[in-house]
Amino acid sequence: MARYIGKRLIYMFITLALIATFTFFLMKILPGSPIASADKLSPEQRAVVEARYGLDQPLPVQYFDYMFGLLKGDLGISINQFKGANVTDVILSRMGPSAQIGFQGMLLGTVLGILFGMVAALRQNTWVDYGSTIVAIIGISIPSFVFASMLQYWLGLKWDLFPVALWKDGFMSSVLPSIALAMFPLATAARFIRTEMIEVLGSDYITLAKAKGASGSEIAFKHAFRNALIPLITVLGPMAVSILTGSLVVEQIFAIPGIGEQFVKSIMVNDFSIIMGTTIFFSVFLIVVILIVDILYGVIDPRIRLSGGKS
Amino acid sequence: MAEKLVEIKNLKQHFNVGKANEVKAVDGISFDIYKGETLGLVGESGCGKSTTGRSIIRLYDATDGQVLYEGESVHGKKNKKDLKKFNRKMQMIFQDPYASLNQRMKVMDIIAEGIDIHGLAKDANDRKKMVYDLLETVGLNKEHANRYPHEFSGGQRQRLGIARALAVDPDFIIADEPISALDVSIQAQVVNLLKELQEEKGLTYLFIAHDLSMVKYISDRIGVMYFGKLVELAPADELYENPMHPYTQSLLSAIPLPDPNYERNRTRKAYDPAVHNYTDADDVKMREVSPNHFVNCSEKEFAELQERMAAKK
Amino acid sequence: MEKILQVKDLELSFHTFGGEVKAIRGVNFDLYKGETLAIVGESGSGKSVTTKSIMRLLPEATSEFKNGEILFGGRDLTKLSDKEMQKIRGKDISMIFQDPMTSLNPTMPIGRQITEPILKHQKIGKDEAKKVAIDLLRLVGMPKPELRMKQYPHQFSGGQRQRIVIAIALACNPQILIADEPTTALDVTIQAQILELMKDLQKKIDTSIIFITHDLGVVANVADRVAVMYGGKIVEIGTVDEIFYNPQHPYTWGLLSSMPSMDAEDAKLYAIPGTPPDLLDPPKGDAFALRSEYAMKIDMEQPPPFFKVSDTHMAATWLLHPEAPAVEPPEMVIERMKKFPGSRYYEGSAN
Amino acid sequence: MTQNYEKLPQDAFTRIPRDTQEAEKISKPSVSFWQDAWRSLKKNKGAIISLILFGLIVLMSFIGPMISPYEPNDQTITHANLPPKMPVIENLGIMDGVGTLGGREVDMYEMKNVEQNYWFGTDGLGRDMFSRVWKGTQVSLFIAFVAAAIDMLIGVIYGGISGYFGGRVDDVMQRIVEILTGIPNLVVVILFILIMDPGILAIIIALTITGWTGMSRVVRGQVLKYKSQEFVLAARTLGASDSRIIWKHLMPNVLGVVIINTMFTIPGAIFFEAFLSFIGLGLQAPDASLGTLINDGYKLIQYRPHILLFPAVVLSLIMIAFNLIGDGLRDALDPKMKD
Amino acid sequence: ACGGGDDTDTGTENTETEGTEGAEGNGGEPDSVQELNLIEGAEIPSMDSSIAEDAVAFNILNNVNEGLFRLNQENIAEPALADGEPEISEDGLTYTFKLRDANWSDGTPVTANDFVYAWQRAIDPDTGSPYGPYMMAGTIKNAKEVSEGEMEVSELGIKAEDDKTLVVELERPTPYFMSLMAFGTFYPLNEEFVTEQGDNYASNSETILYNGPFTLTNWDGTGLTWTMEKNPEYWDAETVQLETVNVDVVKETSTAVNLYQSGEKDRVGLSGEFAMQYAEDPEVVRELEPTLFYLKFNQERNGEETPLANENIRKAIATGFNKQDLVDVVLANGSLPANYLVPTEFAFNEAGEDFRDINGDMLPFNAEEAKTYWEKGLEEIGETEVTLELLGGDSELAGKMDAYLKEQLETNLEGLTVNLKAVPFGVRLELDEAQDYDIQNSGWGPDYQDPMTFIDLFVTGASHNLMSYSNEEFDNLVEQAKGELAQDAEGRWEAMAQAEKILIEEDAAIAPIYQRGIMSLQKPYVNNIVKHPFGGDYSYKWAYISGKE
Ligand SMILES: Nc1ncnc2c1ncn2[C@@H]1O[C@H](COP(=O)(O)OP(=O)(O)OP(=O)(O)O)[C@@H](O)[C@H]1O
Ligand SMILES: Nc1ncnc2c1ncn2[C@@H]1O[C@H](COP(=O)(O)OP(=O)(O)OP(=O)(O)O)[C@@H](O)[C@H]1O
Ligand SMILES: [Mg+2]
Ligand SMILES: [Mg+2]
Repeated sequence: MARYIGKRLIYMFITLALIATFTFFLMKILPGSPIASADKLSPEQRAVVEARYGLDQPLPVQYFDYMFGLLKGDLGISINQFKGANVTDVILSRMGPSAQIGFQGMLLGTVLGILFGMVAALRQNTWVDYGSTIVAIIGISIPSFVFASMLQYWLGLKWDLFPVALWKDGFMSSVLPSIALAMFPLATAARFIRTEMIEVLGSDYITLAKAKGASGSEIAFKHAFRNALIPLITVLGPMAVSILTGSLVVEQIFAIPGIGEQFVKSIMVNDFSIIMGTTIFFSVFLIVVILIVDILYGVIDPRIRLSGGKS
Repeated sequence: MAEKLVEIKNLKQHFNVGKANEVKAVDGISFDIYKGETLGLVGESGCGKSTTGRSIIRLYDATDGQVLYEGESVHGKKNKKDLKKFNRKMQMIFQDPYASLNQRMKVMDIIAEGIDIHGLAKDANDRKKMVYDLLETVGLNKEHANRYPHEFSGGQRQRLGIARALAVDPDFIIADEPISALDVSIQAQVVNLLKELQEEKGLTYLFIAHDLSMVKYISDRIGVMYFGKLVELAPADELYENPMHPYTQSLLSAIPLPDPNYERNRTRKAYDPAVHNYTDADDVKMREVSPNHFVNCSEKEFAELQERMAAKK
Repeated sequence: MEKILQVKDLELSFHTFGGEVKAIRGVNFDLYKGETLAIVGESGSGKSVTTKSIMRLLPEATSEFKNGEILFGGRDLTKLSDKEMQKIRGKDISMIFQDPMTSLNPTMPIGRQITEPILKHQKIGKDEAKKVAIDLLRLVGMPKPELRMKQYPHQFSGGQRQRIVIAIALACNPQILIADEPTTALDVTIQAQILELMKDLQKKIDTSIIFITHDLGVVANVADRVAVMYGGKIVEIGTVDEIFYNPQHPYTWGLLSSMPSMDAEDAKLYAIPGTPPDLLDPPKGDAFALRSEYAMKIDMEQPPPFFKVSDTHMAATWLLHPEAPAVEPPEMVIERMKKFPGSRYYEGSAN
Repeated sequence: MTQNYEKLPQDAFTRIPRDTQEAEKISKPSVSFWQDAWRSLKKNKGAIISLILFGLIVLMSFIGPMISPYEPNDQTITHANLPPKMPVIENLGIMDGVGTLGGREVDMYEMKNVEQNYWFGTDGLGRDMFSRVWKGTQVSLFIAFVAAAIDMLIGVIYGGISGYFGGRVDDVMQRIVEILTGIPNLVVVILFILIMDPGILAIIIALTITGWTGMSRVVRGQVLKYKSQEFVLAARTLGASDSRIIWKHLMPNVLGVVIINTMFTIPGAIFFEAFLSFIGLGLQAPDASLGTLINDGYKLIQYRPHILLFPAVVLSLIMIAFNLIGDGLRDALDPKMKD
Repeated sequence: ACGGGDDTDTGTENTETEGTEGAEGNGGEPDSVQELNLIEGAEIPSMDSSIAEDAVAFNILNNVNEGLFRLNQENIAEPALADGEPEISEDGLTYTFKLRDANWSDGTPVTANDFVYAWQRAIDPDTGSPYGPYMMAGTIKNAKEVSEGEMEVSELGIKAEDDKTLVVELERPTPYFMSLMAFGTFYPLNEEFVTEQGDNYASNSETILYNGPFTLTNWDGTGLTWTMEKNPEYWDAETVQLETVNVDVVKETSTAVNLYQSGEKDRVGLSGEFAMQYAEDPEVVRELEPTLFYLKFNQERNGEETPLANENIRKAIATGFNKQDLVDVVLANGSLPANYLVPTEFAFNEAGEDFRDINGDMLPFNAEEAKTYWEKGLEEIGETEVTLELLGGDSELAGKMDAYLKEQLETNLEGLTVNLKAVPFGVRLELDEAQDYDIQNSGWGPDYQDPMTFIDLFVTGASHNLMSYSNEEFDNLVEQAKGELAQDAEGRWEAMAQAEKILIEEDAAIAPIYQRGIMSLQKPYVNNIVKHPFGGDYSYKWAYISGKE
């Protein structure tokens, strides 16, 4: 186990290095200057400012500087989104709210989604099934910004159940954004679980469980559920990351100081170091999540042995 | 004795070599297959029968050892033409009649595949005719050519597999448990067909199965495998009458026969590899105990077996 | 002998996209206490459906009881509620499936899988149930059962898994044990072990067993009585000797002749030609007629009733009608009949 | 059972010869795998309704802009922000041209002296929403289809090669995919849109650039599964070349999941385009897509809900349709669902 | 203040706005709770006055710090830290300021050296300040040379004669110099504090010293929220009535509006659709900004003349779209159709007359005339059809506006095809610089309170010209206004008006579209928020709450 994780960590570093390289050069072909008032400055003035951030160096030098800094855990400093701020600090300061609503959203979404999916599978081809399918599909059919706006307007403004926006009232502030974020995992989980449950419910060991006299709910929860979970786990990992990055819409609408909306802003204003830093942060997150997912596989399904490694 | 068609020399097939999960599926077996005979290969599940068959026909690259077909080595680097030559002479029938037919292809195309690959048909009409003939040969009719595999019953599907193998007019057919997945009542159809074809075309078979009664019925000689090794090889009747290796004896004793009276009295013999008490010094190999009857044994066992043989006589 | 289960005029259909599959078209049989009834017949003849309908394990959405009743302990199982059925399953009637690889839950330790029916049906605690499970494992010949309780199915070999399935089925000492091709996936040596095991256990707890298989060798080994199914019906039923040594139905003849016997010489095997009937549109008369070389005109028109051969032996074929012409069974069958007192060809009586 | 033999006609017991041909007959009509799939798909009500619905939407996306008297990009600035008004339906009290202005309900058509009817109303520039919605549908579907097609192409080829050749090739190719998935695709997409000239092409390429990895995984999995199946081995023993095996044997079998996967990538692409509109990287004005229309509309949700309503409904219908068709296909193409 | 150059969406830049009308409020008695809740459209990138280059930062700087001068409620620069008007030398090149007694928020006095330090820091190339060189070069003596590293910072034209006397030397006479002193870049910095903090300076609200009406609190450097609290150390603290100003960054206008309606916020800027929606609302306040949007006509692309090199083609386009409809329907936010370069209500002479009044409207919309120009132009260039690319911002409003322009131009000018190209700001800059566009929808906000901030954009070779426009007469007029006429207010005024006329009416070098207006919702109990045409957008110094309770 430890060896396996060690091996995975080495892979992770290689992957990260490649991602960092890729993003770095992508950044360099990105048009525009990171200096906000670039249009006002004469070329000489601009050169002076760029030199200040090391942007006048030849590309290879910049690259190795960056990678070397990365090794030391230094993500550089922000050029214009938060002038001079340490990128690591920026990301850390924005992490909390994103993580909170992301986690709550995922939790709510997956739990409800699993329930929906199970009910649908157990009542296959009945109105319950169709109903939950439709709900699930509608969940992914309405763009999140529309959905979030509607939540804000009705639950926030009209019914005054939760704060309209802003990150001020602790948990209460996180409710609406979490609900908005939950829709996607809900729909995904519901659909995955449904398909998988139907498959699992048709398998021999379920028939055997029935033959033992197990009741419907025992079959669903004790026998089928765990086996139906594996494919879901696979998508859950990347989904967690997409929730985090994807929450930019929700963060923007609910004016939450999260990493997603900060990231988009940094792209819009060409803040190289922040874009790079956030990308690397997301990648680390993704890779770690995938690692966790792989470990979870083994936990959920004893047949999948870690040392065997699965692709 | 007839001439040798296939010679298998110290064939080894290991999987995942060098890894923790290395499997020595076939671990050094040697035997010959004579022209026109049926050699049966039996043994418990997972003992390496299929792997042997697949290595012979080059579906796997052998880890070690040689397979000679009419004196020519099958393995090793080959140009396309040579490969095709072997492909025409050697064919295989697979265990699972469902999985061995491509669900998305029509029977016509499945059977004609070999014809297409080797360019055996002059034109489309010729191709069609060849397929119809093949269908008839295996007891189906030409209407079936336009159908898809899932429309056939298991026995019919297996016959399609046979027709496909016959399409390239092979001399040697490896039948890997061609009847295990079939119903008893259908098994006979297939076995009869195989026998008929052998008589008609002078085919040579390597017939893999674990159903000993069927193997005995169809084979001239039978090899018994245990854990990647051949443990006994003898003419079919001889093997049944005089099983010498304890594993063969155990295997034979385990076969239930459709005869209640016999069954009531049958006693089973268990096999424990420990009975051999082999030591590193023992030179365990195939030895010819009586004419054409080979047993995997040590020098000491060999002596005992010969004594027993003599006593019997 | 006490009848523990009676299946009467059972008819059952599946509703599929293709139409109504008449999988069972009138099945009658009784099961006696302590006996082993083997059901043989080719693939798709309705063996599994028959037994699954006893357990009510068929998909409710697509299957439908058309007619008949299944009496167990005076109750008609076809009419019970799900709750009541759950109490019977695993306790009074339990089942072993064909494939040991797939009939165990891969993500549950086998210990829990065995204790599940015990906890469900018997009023005992977890620890005690564990003890029972360990005993069961020991009973089915599993070495070191205590250690293996926590292991998962993939850590066992095929034969061991099938033993575990048997242990589950036996957990509550059922009155009826249904074994649906319990050894088909195993090789002969392991098959032999399992069969011996089942017989031993039957002696110990006096269960009635319904044993499904294609393999006549296995039937000869385990069965007291045999039912032969074809096309959704039982076509012949009798004691094991009657079926093996005095078969009456041409399908049974076909089955028996297509088995090569160990000592038969290289004659051509008898093969039943053709394919089984399409149950979407079953033939009007005798379902086997198309494939039978003994077919008569009536076979095309009217399904044959059961004709009594002896008190324990019945067969559904027009050949047994007094007016039917006498036919010569295949040679191999004649060979068998020669051994059976009371059969036409019995040689013992001749001398 | 009583042994009570009824009297049967004399000739009832005449022997009839066995007809082996007849015995081998297959009574089912000959249907190809796809016909069979189609048959079971036809039984799936949801999928069929969806298919029809989707057909209608495609149809409307082409004829919609034509049957409307207005061009999608024509502005009649004096007719800006009119609510929907459709003859006949207006009598039901909906789509009757009444909108709120400063909190009062007024007939906007009367107020602005508009004679014509705008079935779906107009937007802020006085453009006809009806033709814009359908034009936008066309554009969205186009983007989605092209993205899905490219996706399919790359994904299938990549996954196919990786799975088929296996070993080191597979190892390397899978690591590449891993890295690609390691980069959050939002980053890649946004960067590509920024680098390229904006427009449909940029969006399609951006959608494709990482989109295919999912498909390639699915295809690889399938190829891995099928390549050791006996029918492939059979072809190999017949001397079939790699390309023959790939094209004749593997691809047709993989196609099912490819189609199913596409059914889900198409709505995904439409959605992503909508999302790009939200962050301002969507389509170039004045072209509209469902995404840009929804994005324009959601801000006016309290004021001119119709601007959001129609494109959102069409989008939802497309999403629902594709999902249900995808589900239906999955069932129909699943061999386990067969008899 | 800084460029309205990027895009036209008010969502991010100047969310809150306020006109002089709004400042009047209901004029009742102030409430006991003086708390104002506001919304900002973007984060604070930096609170370091030397580094700042964006609207948000300058707006806050204007409220928490103070320079020599400050724009008053009438938007006239009046002495702030300066103790009265400075002494100006005969040649208009040397200003001597006396400082009043004022303290930093930590109690230390503000000295002349604080100015010297701040200015030197802003121009020092090591600081990397974009705005320092931009504001000082060409104005403060030696600024350009210092910024390019050719001279020592000490040679910059600023000296502290003593703690309370500051002498500034200029490069050339600058009539609007006083208003510059209200700009953030020229604010003082406490040297001791700044050096002590080092890199940490201004990284959050604790690491800054304040000398303005308010102090900043609760700002963590990257967050979306901050507070301004009344600064007791402020020299004019008694004027300040507000105790607290709570600010949150909300980027979505719909969210902002919802927050306003829920009562959490007192003021919210309305962009496009929302402006339309609330046009009739009694709580709406409108005002005009001195930000102008116009079409830039590129006369030479990739070394080749474009059709836009033809004057008639340019005129045709300039007169070929209906600006009134545009502002009424498309923008609907109180913007004005612009037929001029220098915005209205921006620059006034000593008599208080608007610069705008001199030239009035030039080249207004006229479809007929446009058609005539167009035909003439086509004939001159010998084409019947012309395809032009219109480069615009990627914001929604920009997209909508460009779509409108396309439709208008294509309808009114037969044979014209306009292709829209919407790109993000960064890309647009690059294309602009490479002169790789035909027409560009562009905007400009003033950097100081003088028509020149608009006019000198278009002299030959100016860094903002980038469209190959060149007119000697125009260049000469600008030169005169900056040089010989610098101290002749009237003559200078005339020259600039003349230049504007040449640029717009004679040459149609650019086509003005509109002058941005801003609409906001503001609760009736909010009074006296002052909107400025440049520098910080707002002053809360005079604002108060009345009638909320
Ligand atoms: N490709 C492979 N990689 C790794 N191990 C393999 C592979 N193919 C076969 N084996 C292993 O080799 C051994 C022999 O397998 P093989 O299929 O030859 O057995 P068999 O005798 O044909 O059994 P059966 O009767 O079940 O078909 C088994 O343990 C099997 O798990
Ligand atoms: N769930 C189902 N839906 C539709 N048809 C079914 C279903 N289950 C079984 N059938 C059909 O019922 C018939 C009898 O099937 P059954 O499984 O009982 O056969 P069997 O005798 O057990 O065969 P085998 O030996 O292959 O197990 C077959 O034609 C089968 O296709
Ligand atoms: Mg095998
Ligand atoms: Mg069965």
